[in-house]
Amino acid sequence: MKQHIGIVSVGVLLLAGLVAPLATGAGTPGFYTEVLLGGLMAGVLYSLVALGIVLIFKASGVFNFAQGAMVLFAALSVARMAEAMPLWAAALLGMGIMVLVAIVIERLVLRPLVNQDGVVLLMATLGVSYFMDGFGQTVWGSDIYSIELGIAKEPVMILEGVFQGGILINKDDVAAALVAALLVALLALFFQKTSTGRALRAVADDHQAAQSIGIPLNRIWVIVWSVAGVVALVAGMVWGAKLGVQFSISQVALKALPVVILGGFTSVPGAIIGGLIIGVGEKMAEVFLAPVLVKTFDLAGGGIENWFAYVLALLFLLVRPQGLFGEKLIDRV
Amino acid sequence: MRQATQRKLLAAAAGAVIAAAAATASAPAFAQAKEQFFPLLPYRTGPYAPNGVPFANGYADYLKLVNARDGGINGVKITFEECETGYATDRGVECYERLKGKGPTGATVFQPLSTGITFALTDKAPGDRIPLVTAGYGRADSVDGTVFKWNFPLGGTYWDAADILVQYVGKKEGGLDKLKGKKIALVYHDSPYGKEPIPLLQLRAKMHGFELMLLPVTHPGVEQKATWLQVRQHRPDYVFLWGWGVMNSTALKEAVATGYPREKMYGVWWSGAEPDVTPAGDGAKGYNALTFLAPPGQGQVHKDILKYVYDKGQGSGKKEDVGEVLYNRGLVSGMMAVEGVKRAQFKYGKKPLKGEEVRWGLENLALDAAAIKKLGFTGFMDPIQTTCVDHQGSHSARIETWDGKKWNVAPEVYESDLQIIKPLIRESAAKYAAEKKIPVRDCAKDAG
Amino acid sequence: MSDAQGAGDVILAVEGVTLSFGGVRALNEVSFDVREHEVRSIIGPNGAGKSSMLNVINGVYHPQQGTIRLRMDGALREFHDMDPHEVALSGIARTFQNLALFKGMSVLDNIMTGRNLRMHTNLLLQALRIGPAAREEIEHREAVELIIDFLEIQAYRKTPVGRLPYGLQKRVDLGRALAMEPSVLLLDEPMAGMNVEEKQDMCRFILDVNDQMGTTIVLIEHDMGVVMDISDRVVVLDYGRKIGDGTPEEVRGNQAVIDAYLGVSH
Amino acid sequence: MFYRENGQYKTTYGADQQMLPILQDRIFMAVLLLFAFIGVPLLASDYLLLSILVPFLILALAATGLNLLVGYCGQISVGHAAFMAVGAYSAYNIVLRVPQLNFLVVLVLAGLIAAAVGMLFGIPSLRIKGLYLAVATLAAQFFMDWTFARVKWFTNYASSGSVSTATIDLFGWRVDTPARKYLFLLAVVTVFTLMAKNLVRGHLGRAWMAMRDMDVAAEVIGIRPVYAKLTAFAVSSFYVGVAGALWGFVHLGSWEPLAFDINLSFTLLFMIIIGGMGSILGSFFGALFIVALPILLNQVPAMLGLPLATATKSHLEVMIFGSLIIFFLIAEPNGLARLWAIGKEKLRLWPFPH
Repeated sequence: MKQHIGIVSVGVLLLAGLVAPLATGAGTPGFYTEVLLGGLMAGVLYSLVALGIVLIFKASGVFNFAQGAMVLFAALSVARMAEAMPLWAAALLGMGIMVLVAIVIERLVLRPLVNQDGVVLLMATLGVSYFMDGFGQTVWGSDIYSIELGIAKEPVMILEGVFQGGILINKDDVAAALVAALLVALLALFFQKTSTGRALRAVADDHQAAQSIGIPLNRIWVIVWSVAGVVALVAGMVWGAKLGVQFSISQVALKALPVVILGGFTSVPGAIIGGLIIGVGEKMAEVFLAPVLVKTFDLAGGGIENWFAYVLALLFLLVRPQGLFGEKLIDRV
Repeated sequence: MRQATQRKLLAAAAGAVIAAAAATASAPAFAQAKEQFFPLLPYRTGPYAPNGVPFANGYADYLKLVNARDGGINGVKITFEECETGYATDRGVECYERLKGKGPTGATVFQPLSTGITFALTDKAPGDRIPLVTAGYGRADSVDGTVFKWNFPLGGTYWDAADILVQYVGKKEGGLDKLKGKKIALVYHDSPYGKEPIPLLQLRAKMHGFELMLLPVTHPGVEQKATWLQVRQHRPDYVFLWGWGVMNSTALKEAVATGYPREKMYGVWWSGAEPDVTPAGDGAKGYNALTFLAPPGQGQVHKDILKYVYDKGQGSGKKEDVGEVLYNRGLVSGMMAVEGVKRAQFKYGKKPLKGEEVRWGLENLALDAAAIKKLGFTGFMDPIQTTCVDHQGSHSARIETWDGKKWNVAPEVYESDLQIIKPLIRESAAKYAAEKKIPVRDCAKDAG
Repeated sequence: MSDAQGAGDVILAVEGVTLSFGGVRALNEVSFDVREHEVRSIIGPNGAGKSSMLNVINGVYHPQQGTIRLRMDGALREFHDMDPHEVALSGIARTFQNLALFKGMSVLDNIMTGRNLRMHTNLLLQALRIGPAAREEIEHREAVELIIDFLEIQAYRKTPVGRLPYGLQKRVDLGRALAMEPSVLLLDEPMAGMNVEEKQDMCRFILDVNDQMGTTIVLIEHDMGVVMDISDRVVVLDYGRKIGDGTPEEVRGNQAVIDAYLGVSH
Repeated sequence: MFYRENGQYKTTYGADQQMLPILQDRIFMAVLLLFAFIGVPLLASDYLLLSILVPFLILALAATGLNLLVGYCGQISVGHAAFMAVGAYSAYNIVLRVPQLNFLVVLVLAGLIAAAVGMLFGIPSLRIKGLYLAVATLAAQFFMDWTFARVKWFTNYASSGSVSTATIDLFGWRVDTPARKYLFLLAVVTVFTLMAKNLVRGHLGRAWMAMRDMDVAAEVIGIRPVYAKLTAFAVSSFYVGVAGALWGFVHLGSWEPLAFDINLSFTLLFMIIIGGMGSILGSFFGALFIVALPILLNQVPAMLGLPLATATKSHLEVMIFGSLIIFFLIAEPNGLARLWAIGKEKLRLWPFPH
């Protein structure tokens, strides 16, 4: 019961935060909608990174700190290879590279550390992340590279009749959202319809059961890390097309941690929804709440979106440690 | 068994590391060679690498040119060493400590290309008696040579930049008084660099009655959605961009995405190079930026560099990048350091000089149009003349506009209003002197 | 046998305890008492709820219904939703079925942790290790050395517990609990996985503790021979219910107990 | 042959509880300290003092602090640079506002403030652990970074957001030359290391390790988790806060919030992984390793006549860090400190290993 009160109060707070700007007239409905959309778009990118993390966590219990580095590595590979070949070929080749990365990580990192504590594995992936950042930049260079998806960057004005001032929509944002949706649908298909996918689900549910039906755990890890690598590739391409492929991509991915905490470590829908909540939450907070804070406390500028996600996740943790969609954790003696 | 071997290997490795650390500790004594040592603090990695690399290449190429073409500075050969800072202050300090004692006479002059590192080194340079050249960045108040004896913000500070931008948009509006009621947003890198222009802009805002919106962007600057939503919400009349590295191109992309006209965006001179606009593609068309010295393009000095350095396979970067905005700025920075040494050689003799001797040279720099022409820099910089009181030497800048392919520099030269800036500098420098308990130099007595 | 001391007053009373996880009832209205100085055993087939019972007494689990009373300062007091460390403070110690030693620490340090609840010097004094802190450390070291001598593990003092053989680890576990100088000692299968000689040693230690220190003992054990040998009274649990309670002889004759064990034992 | 403990009998528990029970170890430590206090300042160059030893000592102190929390108490933190920042800014503000205060007092006060903030962010550890705790410490990291960048009072309304400090003056002894900086730090670090060593040997240290190894069992034998975890957070943040104040005042001289960003947190974590979790000595090894590696990478290839490009070097550096982390986690989870112990063990048996 206590749990529910916590959840409800968090929900009410979030909703109140959502409605407050409208109610207080801090922005016009049109502008409000734009902020909402902006948040959703940022959220899509978080979701994509978090998705990779959840896939790996579900199958191997490893929190992959290196997902951000994988996004950067994949994006760098595609961007640099696309200079010499068509984009689709580069993307395909990129997928091959990510599978290779998965195999190497499984052989050199996961296999020797099997059955280790979660925190040890976390730190190992931190090592992987550093290695990949350095390796990627050594191989591919450290400039800003661009990935051209061939979508116009100029925004379009829509719904001018409905809202005063209309709403600006970016085609590449819409494309990003579509790609993300498509990816999730493909993953769902993969998990529901293919035998490998079903095997993966079995592992997620019960490691021993999976082993007893004869699926080698090593292979499963390779597959899962490959899938996560492909997800990273898609995230990297979407992100890279929007903001350019550059070292900093790897750092923004830190935000995926609060996202999976919010959504639950083992829930794919949780990763998506968690990402969207964080994305919307931090943009709303930055645009509507930060100016108020700045005025009240005479701060040197806003920027609360830097910590908003983490603090939100922290507060959420205190009322519901398993996340929105995660499984309840029981400590056994 | 295998594990035991592994452990042994590890132990050996650990031992080697410690031994080597001890070895590097006792730096070998250098023979008194006829060499002038230049420390370089570039950043070729990290989020700021795209901007750090061309600058570092230009700087290094100029030093190579002087050796290859002139056989050094009046016969004193230049040696140099790079130490990667990654734009991080603590790494910068470590690099400074590492390089300051190298060469027969120690480091000649430091140019960290980072305002954060400049702040840290400003405290250290006086103790080590090594000058700092911060051409176009660093502390604005360090123009005042009576307090900042060792700092040389040659050619321009952020207060000049901000002042010129306000003058420029005032002129566009038909007079500074027309700025009343207007809104100007400062989108800035949230670091000492980005914050530096704020006091001047606040002063100007009060003078002319325009509203100043402050929109900080957190390092490294890839997250700007919320910033630009605020721009869209408040629709400022102008946006001043004080970005660096990836922040600049991101800002332009976000401006495109939120439909803010690029024609109303004005960048500082660190937000107006090729890596800043090319990632934004066509979206960057119409965007303006300041350029204080060294516009893009090639002149006599570039021909020499291609001939003496690149054709011999000694170039630091790619041949086609010679002449980029930041490359040229590195070139000019290198040149001014070398000219500082040359000037000092007049006084102290044609031999390797100590940092404090070079400091005198930098304080008595006089590069007129003829001198600039002789160096092959005609069209790339304005004349510059430093004194004990004025460590800057030049207060002018131009406006350049990106046409989608290249930067076009408008011919008008703007001068910052010293009436406004000087009192600010004096006040700020005095505060610094009081905080650090530094005695103020009397320029009439203390020429050296 | 410890009849010599005679059974004292009730020191621990479990009354109507019910514990469930989700829909599963691990314990169902279990009641029994423990008298001072006796050896009280809890037996039952696997999954009967024995360890859950100890966890409830320990405060690791909080039962949905029922109370637990413990004699403190001469009177039985109910303790309600106590946390494990509070239970420990009131004089109940425990060993674990699956070794729960601190594997990163030496034998000595493991046993020293048992003294922690009696050590009170503040942080600063400890950091400086002067005066009271140093004295306290030595005082408790002396007490721990007695236990080490008693358990005959002098040779392993400074050995990390992880490197000891299983039987010795069990002794360290006992030593850690003894260091708390408890009035009631809960032993969760102290002889599981031991060979005959080791079991004999362990039996001797348990009886010596009971005899010499007067500690009341609550024992979970699978080896019926041992249980029947050393217990004063036995509680039998099956599927979370109490199905028998009495002296070893009484329990042995109880039909419900025999039925419960038929499937499991011979 | 000479490293033997034969014939060294302990007749009292006090003697047996010494920090270094073996005579040769005590002699070694005494010689080392003597050399560190007298030899090094006489022999070392300014560069060695300022660029290696000064940051090494401060980071070793910070790593020790982090090790108390992560290595001894088993609570992960990926945001410890935030507490360094708290220490640094506290010290700055205390010096600014109460200039007559002795710097040693300032140091302790700064540490105490950091400890209080550390405890605040440690509260979630009572309910959550592992990954979940990582997010709490990340929140600390980003929130504190933001606070110091935004709340103008902390930087005394400096328009640039950068603060700078005057030279430390201890009873008229100015800590300005490299040798003095080194000596001052060495003294502070020696004292704090001794105290840390005492703490982990005392009952509080055992409580921390018990929480780390088996938290339920620890509670059952009477250790209060609230007390154990929060003291670990407090002591750890205290150490790190003191280190932060020293980093700002002695090493940097002037700094901005970026000096204490998340990368520093990761660096501290790497130090204790490589050096050895749950080992004070390991913190020192780890700090030395991480301070020395980039410098070696810079100089060794050049000595061997293989000059590397600046970019390659720094990419190589992160690659080596990354691989070493993985290597140590796999091959020697107890880090360099364990290798040291094995080496000593071998020496004890030498030359007759059987």
